[in-house]
Amino acid sequence: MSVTETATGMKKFINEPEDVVKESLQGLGAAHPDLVRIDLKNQIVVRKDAPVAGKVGLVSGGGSGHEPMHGGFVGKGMLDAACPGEVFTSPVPDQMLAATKAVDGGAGVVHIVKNYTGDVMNFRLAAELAEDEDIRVESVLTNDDVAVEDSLWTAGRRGVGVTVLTEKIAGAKAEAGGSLEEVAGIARKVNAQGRSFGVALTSCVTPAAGAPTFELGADEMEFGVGIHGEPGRRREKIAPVAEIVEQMSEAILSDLDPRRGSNLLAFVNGLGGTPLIELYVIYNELTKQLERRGLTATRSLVGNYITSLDMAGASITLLTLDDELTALWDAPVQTPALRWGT
Amino acid sequence: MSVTETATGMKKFINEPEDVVKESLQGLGAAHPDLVRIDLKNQIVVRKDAPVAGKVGLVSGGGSGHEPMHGGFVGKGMLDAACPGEVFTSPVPDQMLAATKAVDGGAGVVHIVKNYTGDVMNFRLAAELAEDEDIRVESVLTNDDVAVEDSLWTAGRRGVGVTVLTEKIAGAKAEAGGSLEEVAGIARKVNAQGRSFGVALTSCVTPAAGAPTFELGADEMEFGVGIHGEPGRRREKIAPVAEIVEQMSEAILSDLDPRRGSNLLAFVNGLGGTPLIELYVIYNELTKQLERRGLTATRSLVGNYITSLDMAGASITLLTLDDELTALWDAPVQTPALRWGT
Amino acid sequence: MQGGKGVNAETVQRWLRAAAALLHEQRDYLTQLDAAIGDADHGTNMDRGFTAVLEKLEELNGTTPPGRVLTTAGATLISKVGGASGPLWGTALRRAGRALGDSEDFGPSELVDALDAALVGVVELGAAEEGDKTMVDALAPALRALREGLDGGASLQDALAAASSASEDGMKATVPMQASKGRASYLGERSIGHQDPGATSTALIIAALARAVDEET
Amino acid sequence: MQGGKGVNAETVQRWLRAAAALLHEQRDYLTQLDAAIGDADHGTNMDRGFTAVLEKLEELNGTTPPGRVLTTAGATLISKVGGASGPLWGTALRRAGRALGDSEDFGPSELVDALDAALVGVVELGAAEEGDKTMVDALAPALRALREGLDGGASLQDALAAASSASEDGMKATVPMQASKGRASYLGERSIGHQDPGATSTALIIAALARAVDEET
Ligand SMILES: Nc1ncnc2c1ncn2[C@@H]1O[C@H](COP(=O)(O)OP(=O)(O)O)[C@@H](O)[C@H]1O
Ligand SMILES: Nc1ncnc2c1ncn2[C@@H]1O[C@H](COP(=O)(O)OP(=O)(O)O)[C@@H](O)[C@H]1O
Ligand SMILES: [Mg+2]
Ligand SMILES: [Mg+2]
Ligand SMILES: [Mg+2]
Ligand SMILES: [Mg+2]
Repeated sequence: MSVTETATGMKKFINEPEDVVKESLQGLGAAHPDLVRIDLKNQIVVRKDAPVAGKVGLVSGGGSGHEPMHGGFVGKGMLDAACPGEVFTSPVPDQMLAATKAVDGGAGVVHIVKNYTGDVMNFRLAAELAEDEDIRVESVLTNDDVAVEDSLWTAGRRGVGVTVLTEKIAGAKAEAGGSLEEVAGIARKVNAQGRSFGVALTSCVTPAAGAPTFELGADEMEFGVGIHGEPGRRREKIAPVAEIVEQMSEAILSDLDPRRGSNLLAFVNGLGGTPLIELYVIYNELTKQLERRGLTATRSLVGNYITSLDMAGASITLLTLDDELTALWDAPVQTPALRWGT
Repeated sequence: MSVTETATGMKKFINEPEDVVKESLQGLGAAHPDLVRIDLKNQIVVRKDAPVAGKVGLVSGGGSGHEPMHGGFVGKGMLDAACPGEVFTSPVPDQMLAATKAVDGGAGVVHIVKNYTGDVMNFRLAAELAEDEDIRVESVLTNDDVAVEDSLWTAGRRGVGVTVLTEKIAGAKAEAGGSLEEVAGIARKVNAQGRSFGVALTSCVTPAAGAPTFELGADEMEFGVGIHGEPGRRREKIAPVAEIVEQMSEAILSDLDPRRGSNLLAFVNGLGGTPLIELYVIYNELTKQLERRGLTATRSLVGNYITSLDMAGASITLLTLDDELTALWDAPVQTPALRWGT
Repeated sequence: MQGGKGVNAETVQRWLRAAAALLHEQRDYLTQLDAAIGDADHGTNMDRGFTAVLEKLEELNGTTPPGRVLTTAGATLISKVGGASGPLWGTALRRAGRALGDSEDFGPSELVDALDAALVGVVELGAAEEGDKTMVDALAPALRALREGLDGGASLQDALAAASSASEDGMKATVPMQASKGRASYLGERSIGHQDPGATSTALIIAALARAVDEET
Repeated sequence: MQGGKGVNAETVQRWLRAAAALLHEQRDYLTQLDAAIGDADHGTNMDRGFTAVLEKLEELNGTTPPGRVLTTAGATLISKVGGASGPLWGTALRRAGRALGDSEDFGPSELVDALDAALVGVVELGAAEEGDKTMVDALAPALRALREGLDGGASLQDALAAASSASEDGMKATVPMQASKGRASYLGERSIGHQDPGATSTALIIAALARAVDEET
């Protein structure tokens, strides 16, 4: 079925919905041949010079629709490979195994897994397959979304914004020669010290469905939304951004509970359809909230890094920093989506 | 009036519509204190260490709503200052004069002006004021949008995507010690060798109006749209991206007419509401179009760099490269939105 | 053994084909159910998986024993589907196939053992219990009904018909439940009032099994 | 001089206040017109500018001569509005003010010279001619009608009333025109059938002038 036939609510630059992921990967590879290579058969993105002998390999993956995560984070100083699944559907063990083999430099491979039932199950099967081939694998789960209670009665908190920070910081640790245990350790530390919260102003539209995943009134927002259009904590009337950011900060900080005077990395993330001008307005409000609590954002990241297709919305992630994390954050990174240093 | 009162069709993270620009600037300054400083009174963004003695200053500006352009391009290797006007309204001469004085290191200042009546008039008045204060000013006009015929019967072609490339390349030339004439010269060369074309799938919504600037049917696209929601050449049914990109490439290349074998910089730009996964699908189609014509994209830029608020849409800019332009493109740049090298 | 002749590779292939057809037919419906409490991809996932299974079946020659057919189908789902349903249904079919071993054909009691192994595999991987609002709520009742029917002396056809309606009841019973596993659990109380997509596709697959065996006679 | 007493700072301030009030009132209408063939900000621009002008007027003491009031207003528009209309109307008022010089009050012929200087300034900056579908299409006819009226012996009030309706006619006449200046020109033929926002705000400003002088008597 072509776009013209499914156009209603389908304002997308695509050919066949089922080809979006592969065609987008080809575009990524064509645009950044200096950084990554694409293995189309296995549907994985691999760092140009992988495997790096003696370096711990870093692999992540998940459903597509969150670009630039994860494929845009492959490169020196971050991921060695990414496994993109279909849109909003976790990848399959075969992809993860192929990626793991492609990046194993002999020092073992860390899997960074966002806490979703599907991702967890598929990465678990993949890790078993990899170990059958004598590759040491350490799996690290990210679960930073405080919109979901972490209780016996749920699948546990979702992995969202902190995943980006984990991949950058663990990637720097691996680049610096960290061991499998050290790289996995720093990744778990980042996850433990980071929390996120998201708000949606509109639903996303998946290429397969061609219609909004959920309906929101013209004056409504979804408070605590997930990155797959999963509805959130509750629906509320849109409020001035000052109020929204106060509620988001409250939800995050009451759970993270950093001591006064802490240095933080403040990450204001766009969900895909919200322009940068608004993300900086959010950042401005966030700095006021932090000040009020005697906290300082000594590092920042503002932009669309972990998205939900075309959803208008934003998430805030706060990470408590120490000298080690700050140094690893500042370390050089050369990927399609994050680039600094050399 | 608060967002809750004006919410219909107003899915934005803002407080008062009239405060968006200033609050966003404050956020930009708070997030990137290492790169820029904000002069709120004059509403300008200035490179942290400006003025750089002996270096030609580079100033640009225009209406807001195109973020990261221009404020996100201020920093080492690109702009020395940016003058953001109200949303979609060119800034005023006072801002431009203040910016010009703030960055003049004694070698003169280049104004990069997008060809819109308002921008041209205000920059012209500003240049006169600056010259009254004995600052040498060279104005460079960008007018790369082939969707508009450049005839006596129009205000001339609009300045769009090539502006980003001009600011990067002229910025590198200035950083390398180029003279006022040399920096203006290279900027004019980039504009002369670059062409763009844009397509919108949805209208943008300005904070002031709170409603779509134009109405598009569920299966319609605006072909040849401007970055202010100005309607384009014509309205068409949405087609598969392969067809859309073929038409866009045709419009650009028939005008630019590069000789076979040319190296190009291929810039696929999102207008704000279109996710990266689609921009890479567009890039993939674009490489096919270039191949067919014996052209090679030796450099690329893919992302949201010159936007139209929350508009879903994309533009393609093609720049014919030579060794000088390629080297200047590759030169280090340290700005909030473009960063590489050191 | 009582109640009609045994089940063979033929039957199993018919089952998988019937399941694939039903899932393809209900694809958009399943995706809509998933949109309400998940991420709007369950129909696409199951349809993609079983379409791949059909292709795989073509490659198998008639002599492949039924157990092999099922393990192959399970492996295919694991490599093609992703998401939660891929590993879950993939494991279910693989375990069922392994339980059947290499025998040419088998009877009702082996079928019970196979479905039991499937359920055990799903629970091992997903740790869901009945009442959690998952596919388990449609699979477990089906197995119970099948076992009870056969113990009560019903024919395999009749027992499977009972299993199929038990599975449908289990599916419907997920509506008032609050999800405590999978994506839907993020919704907390807001998951109440919606039918679980995985339970729905499971009921379709059990219905396909009943139909496939019924066509034997 | 014939036709009622002269115009003074009082009158000019009343003019600017009346213009500000009309533009504020019509703000959304002007923005809608601009949405159709421009970028949906003309109302906001003019309203922002004239609101700033009002604030500036407060700072002026009664003794400021009318010419000064206008140059100040023009400078304020240039620093506050931006866009195309800022420099254009800013230049118009500055030129008009300069033409009046420092005289305490002035008569009809000086007013004609002032408006003529304003038009010349707009054309110098924007290079638009009548028929280009711009503010010039509302300003030029107004000036012609004023001149003709006075030459024909009409009172300043009556001549200004004629100027105002000529300006409105000019505004309406922009509807069938194809724009060849400003943003609307990008639309080519698609600009036909829409009324030019700048011509509309200009007609309002001329109407405000007529009203301000009329209130004299
Ligand atoms: N832990 C679990 N145990 C059993 N079944 C589960 C579990 N988690 C989810 N499911 C089933 O999977 C279905 C969702 O499958 P699908 O939408 O294809 O995967 P995803 O949730 O990854 O998008 C749910 O409706 C539920 O029946
Ligand atoms: N070259 C020009 N000469 C005279 N008037 C012009 C010219 N260009 C534009 N205008 C006027 O300016 C109006 C638009 O003003 P405005 O919307 O405030 O600025 P912008 O077009 O920069 O958004 C147009 O309706 C037209 O009347
Ligand atoms: Mg999914
Ligand atoms: Mg404007
Ligand atoms: Mg799902
Ligand atoms: Mg306008």
